[in-house]
Amino acid sequence: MNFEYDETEQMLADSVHRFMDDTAGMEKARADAALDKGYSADSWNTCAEMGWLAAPFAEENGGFGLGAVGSMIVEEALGKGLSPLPYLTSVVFSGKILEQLGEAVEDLLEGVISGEKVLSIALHETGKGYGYETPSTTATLQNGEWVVNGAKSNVVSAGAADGFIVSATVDGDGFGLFYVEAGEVAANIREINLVDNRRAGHISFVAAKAARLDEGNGLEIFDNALDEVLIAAASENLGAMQAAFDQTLEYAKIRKQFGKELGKFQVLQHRLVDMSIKVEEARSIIMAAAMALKEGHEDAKSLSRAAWVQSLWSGRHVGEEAIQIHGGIGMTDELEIGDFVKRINANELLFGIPMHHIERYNTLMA
Amino acid sequence: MNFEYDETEQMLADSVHRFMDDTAGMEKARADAALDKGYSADSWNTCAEMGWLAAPFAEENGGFGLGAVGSMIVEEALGKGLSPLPYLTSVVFSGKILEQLGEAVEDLLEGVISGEKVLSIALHETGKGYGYETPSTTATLQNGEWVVNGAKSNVVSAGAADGFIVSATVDGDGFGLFYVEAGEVAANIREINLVDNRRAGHISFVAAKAARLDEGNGLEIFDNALDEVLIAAASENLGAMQAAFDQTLEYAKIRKQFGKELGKFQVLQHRLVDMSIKVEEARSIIMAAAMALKEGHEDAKSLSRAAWVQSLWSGRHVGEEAIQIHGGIGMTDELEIGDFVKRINANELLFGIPMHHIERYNTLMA
Amino acid sequence: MDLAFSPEDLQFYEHVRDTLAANLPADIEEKERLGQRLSKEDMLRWQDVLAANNWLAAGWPAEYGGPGFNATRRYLFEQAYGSLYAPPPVQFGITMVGPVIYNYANQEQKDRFLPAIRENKVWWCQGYSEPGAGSDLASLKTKAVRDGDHYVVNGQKTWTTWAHWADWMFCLVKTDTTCKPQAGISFLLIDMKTPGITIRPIKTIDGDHEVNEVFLENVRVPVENLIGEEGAGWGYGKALLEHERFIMSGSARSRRNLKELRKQVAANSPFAQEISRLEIQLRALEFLELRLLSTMNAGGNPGPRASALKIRGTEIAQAISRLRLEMLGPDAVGVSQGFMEADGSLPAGPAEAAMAMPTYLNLRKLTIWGGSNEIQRMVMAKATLGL
Amino acid sequence: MDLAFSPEDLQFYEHVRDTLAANLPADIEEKERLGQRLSKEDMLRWQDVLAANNWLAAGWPAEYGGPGFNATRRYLFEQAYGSLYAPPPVQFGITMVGPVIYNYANQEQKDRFLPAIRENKVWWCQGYSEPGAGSDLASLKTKAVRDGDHYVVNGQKTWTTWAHWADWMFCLVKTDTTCKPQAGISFLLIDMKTPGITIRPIKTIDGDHEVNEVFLENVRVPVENLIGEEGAGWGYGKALLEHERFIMSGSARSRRNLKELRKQVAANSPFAQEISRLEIQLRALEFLELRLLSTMNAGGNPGPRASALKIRGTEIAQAISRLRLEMLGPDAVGVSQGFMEADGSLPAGPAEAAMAMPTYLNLRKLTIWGGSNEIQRMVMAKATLGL
Repeated sequence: MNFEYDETEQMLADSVHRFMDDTAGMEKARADAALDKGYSADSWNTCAEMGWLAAPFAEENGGFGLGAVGSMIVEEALGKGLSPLPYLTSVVFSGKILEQLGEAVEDLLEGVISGEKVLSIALHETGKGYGYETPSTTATLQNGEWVVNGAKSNVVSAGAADGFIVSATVDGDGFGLFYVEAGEVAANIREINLVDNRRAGHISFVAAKAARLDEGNGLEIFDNALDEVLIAAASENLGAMQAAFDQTLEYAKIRKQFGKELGKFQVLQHRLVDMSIKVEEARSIIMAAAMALKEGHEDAKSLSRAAWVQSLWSGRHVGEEAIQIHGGIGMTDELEIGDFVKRINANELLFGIPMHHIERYNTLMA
Repeated sequence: MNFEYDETEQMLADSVHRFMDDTAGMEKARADAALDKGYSADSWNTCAEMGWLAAPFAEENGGFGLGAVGSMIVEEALGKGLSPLPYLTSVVFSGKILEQLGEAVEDLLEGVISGEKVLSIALHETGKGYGYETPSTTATLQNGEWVVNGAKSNVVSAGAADGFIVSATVDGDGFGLFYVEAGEVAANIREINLVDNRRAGHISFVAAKAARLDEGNGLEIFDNALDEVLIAAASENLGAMQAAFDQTLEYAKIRKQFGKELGKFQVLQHRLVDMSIKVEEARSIIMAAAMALKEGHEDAKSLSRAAWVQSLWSGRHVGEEAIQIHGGIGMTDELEIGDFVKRINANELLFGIPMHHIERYNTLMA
Repeated sequence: MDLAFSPEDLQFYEHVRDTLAANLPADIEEKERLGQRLSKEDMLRWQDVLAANNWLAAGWPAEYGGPGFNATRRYLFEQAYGSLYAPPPVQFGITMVGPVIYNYANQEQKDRFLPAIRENKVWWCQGYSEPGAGSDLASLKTKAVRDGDHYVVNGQKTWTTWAHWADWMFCLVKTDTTCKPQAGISFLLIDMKTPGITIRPIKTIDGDHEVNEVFLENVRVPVENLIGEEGAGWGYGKALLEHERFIMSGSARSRRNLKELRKQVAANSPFAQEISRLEIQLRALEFLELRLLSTMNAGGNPGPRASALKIRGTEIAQAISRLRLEMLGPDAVGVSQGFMEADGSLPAGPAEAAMAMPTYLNLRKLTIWGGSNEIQRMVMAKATLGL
Repeated sequence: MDLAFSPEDLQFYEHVRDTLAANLPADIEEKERLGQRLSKEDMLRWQDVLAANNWLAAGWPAEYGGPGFNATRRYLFEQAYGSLYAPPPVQFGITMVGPVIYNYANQEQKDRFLPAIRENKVWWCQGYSEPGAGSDLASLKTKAVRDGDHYVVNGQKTWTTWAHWADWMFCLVKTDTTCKPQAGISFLLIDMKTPGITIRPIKTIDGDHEVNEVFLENVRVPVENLIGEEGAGWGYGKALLEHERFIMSGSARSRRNLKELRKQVAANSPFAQEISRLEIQLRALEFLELRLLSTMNAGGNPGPRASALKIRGTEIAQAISRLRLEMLGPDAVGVSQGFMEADGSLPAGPAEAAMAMPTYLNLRKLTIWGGSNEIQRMVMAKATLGL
């Protein structure tokens, strides 16, 4: 039992945090969001060169073998830096699906790890909430080839992606996972802005040619990948809430009201303490979940959900308090506070509200 | 629209509060609980003589026509005085069931209003939570007479009651309400203490002779009576929480810690304000619910549940904070604080936790 | 005690609701329902409807040309109004500077300014807050120095809502820096076209531009624009803030929004539980509001207890906006509108959902402005609890 | 980073759990499971089991006869212990006065007092709190005046848990009233049989008698019972309180209690949602505890961050006791036990439920004692956040 980073983990953390400190933050994130891809290709190349994209994958798959601990470390820094880089969707979500599929998708996974290919996940459908298991999008065999029909919404970095992993209902066979090249749908992508300066797209699949990825076990593969996605996204939330808390504490020490620093008011002292506890609680359970998943503990699946839910509880509490304690200035786009809050909220909506995941947690614990 | 008491209401409130101030409170309540009946027969006689038992009933039934407003006024004072008098179960619960039944039970109702008869409600069954609608207790016709079999638990003031209104499942006919004379079960009552110095009993009904009260509409009659019971019990909670708050505020103004009064600490100021708001919210919705029920507003039923739930939210918050702000001394039997907390908690368990009533509220609002 | 309003009062409520509903332009209603932003023209168009019924300055006494509602009518007016998807009127003229003018200004000033407010002719903005003086007005720095028939004003105001659309600003300025901080403050009216005024937009986290910084550099304000006495502005300003507190619960809008949410779920949905929890809290708040109103009708003064309405009203409004987000789920994560299906149709989800997140973010302001909820608690601790 | 404990550590955990489970008397386990009160004899009997394994003074270094666990073993010991329905040992000897004695007493005092604590021979109680000095020790009033070979002690202590069962009391007393409040405090050990000691029971809201007032009237205490230096007691007392904080989360017992609740509901019950909510909070707390343990293992000092364990651990334990009440519903409203059915059998419900309410009431103390949660927050604000 050891919550301290080892040398490799520490090096990874140091390097990605340094990169974020140097090149990220609010101004950069906003500027990058306006670029063609919605993020900086240069930054992405650096991530690839530094090996950060390889961190969570097994060595036999060309990775560095850090598993969920690796993606957790990278994502915390990205959250702190408000980065719009497609790490969560391309590397963690897509990559972790591909890693379960073996040789058939070797090239794709290689592309993801090398950064040459950026993939995304086409999962959400308008009006369906978190009803992942039963997509309205369908996949059918036509002349021995799969075609996908349907509409997917809020596909992160859709405009920049080289391909999509698409969930679809297979005629008479339930949930399936499919790969669709970007070229198949290029004309049917409508790009939108997410609330947090990331870009996404709504995609219409009109008889889009597809390759089937799973062998009837798509839901299981999807759910396994989600284990790591939730921890990584929780860690992104953690990076954001830690920074929001740090900036609020700093502000409370400087800003005066009624002749004394905010931080001298007992009510705010108690509330800042509670914020700090919320951050520490989230950090602790996220670290534990990452280790549990990496080490294959039996409760990794429930811990992943628990870590995610705690990151939302903590993130919401810390974010709302950060704005409130800042007062008017916290409502403006001139500070990073609002951007942190938006990142955490966007992640919550993308990857599922507490109620949804607590229901799943219930069935895992029953 | 007028939340001020009229002359009659004010007189009722003044007289019952004065009586409580003079004769009730912690010491008296504890002494009374040790009496034979679990309450003071003298006090009950006074209640009858002063007409307080008649307050909630229609004039044509021998009452004063104040309806739920009347029982609300009386119960607030009883809550403040920690009184163990059986007003809630005999007058409000039993009386309001009887009042719906017309001439057949005229004498019984008269007995309740005059105070000559004390009734109670045999409702709870061990292990059934709030599954009121489907009693395990059964009622069957034997030679043209009804007999009741089953076990009822936590029947308030069971040892002092002259008779019981019993819920039972009628063979092939669902929920029914029955009247059983105390003599039928006298040997089968095991008295217990409730947590709040009231007494109750577990009763075994073994082929107990009974009179059927309803005509197949028992659940509706029961539910209608519950409308007023919940408001009256909420008002008892209100009396208790108001007193707990007042005493806490008083204590905060006097008690010094680290060289200054507790009430000078900003954290406690905010928390005392929040307590005061909780009390005001409960008071407001309870008054509104009582008026709505008295005046026959269409939303009286949902308002009754809402007022009850709010009284529990407010009562729990105020009670727990009252203990915490008092510190160690709040944990002792030397102050009334604990008794207020116990009264509110006992009412919650007897008449239903928030979750239960919110479910009902949902269906009422759907 | 009785809960029902008189038949006349209920008739009044229905009259207001029906009149407003009948005259509410469909495009404005739709924008309000979707939480979309209104243009200046939208707001003026709607306020013209209000003014045509003499309901713009709804809180004004008849003496100053208002409808002269009693407390009950005032309440019912707000309830009827709030039940519709009608934009709330801009407050700065009607509930902020207006009452200061009719309470403290001279006759000439009253004649000059009041009709224009009532009739939707002049857009006012507020010059209270300054950088470093948010809830704490005693530390104001903007100075006005007398120079003949004018004051020369220098300083900076901030959080000035719609300064960029405003015709006039009412302003607290220091006219005397030698005395106690509160004593040297005066209440000035400033024409926004006066040379020396610069407006810098402040973009807020919901992506909107409502508030501004206003820089005042040697702005010459005629002495006749001083309200009341020089140095007495602090008192006028405080009175104004207290005037506001009673109507700040926003319960009618919360009810409208919650009703909309309940329509979207089945009774056994876990969301229904959450809706009911909020609805019970909201009902308690509504009846607390009515109770204070009843106190006023009986000649009493609700006093600082009214702060509770602000505290709970804003908390509940925020919680509703949060619940709405959760109910919409991923559909609310994007901020661009109008995604088309392959066949060109507009799907039901996103357009409804597009403004849910900006609305949630925007409403964070509720607990900050109008006297932050922390300030409200301090007011109550002192004045209601005697701490 | 790794989450798993070493095989040796896991073996240790199992050894402790199995040994304790095998030696836990069935009657004591049953009382603990039902939340019933234990007699003095019950507690001594169980502590003899602990002492037989040298696990009573589980936190003591080997140097003073303790098991000398490292931080991990100490943690695992608590986890194994807390997973059982075994009563917690009385703390006053083993974690309060014991460490003060081995850190600050002279050799003679160590030899005299430490073995008896370790071996469950002497029952200690605490003489810290006084009326008017709860969390605020600086305002102590109990005085000790030197008279030859004795101190003569006069004053009053309160909240003294099990004073009526105790053999000895450790006591903070004022030996000098002329200096700063903190400076004149000394740490005295007092034999409870000394003449002049009167014990008055304090009945608590759960109907129990655990705490007492202790009146000291001309109590003559031999000078050799002074620990360390005269006037230095404040420092010893403070060190003692900080020593306590780390192990106060009570997470193992909360886990045990929550597990029991989950057994009683279906996965789709609304109660299951509430259980999961608490369980997720509890897991976060458990891992925070492990993280601070990991910091200690790496040579770091968790410092006042450990206050978070006390704050959250007590809040969660209280919430679990509350949820248990709601799940039991009306069955938990009575406090008398053993209701028989007509046929003489004992129904399943009430016996399980009888102590649920007293337990809920009793646990209100958790956020008050051991440094109230308000005090913990002030400690963290100062020491962790630098406010």
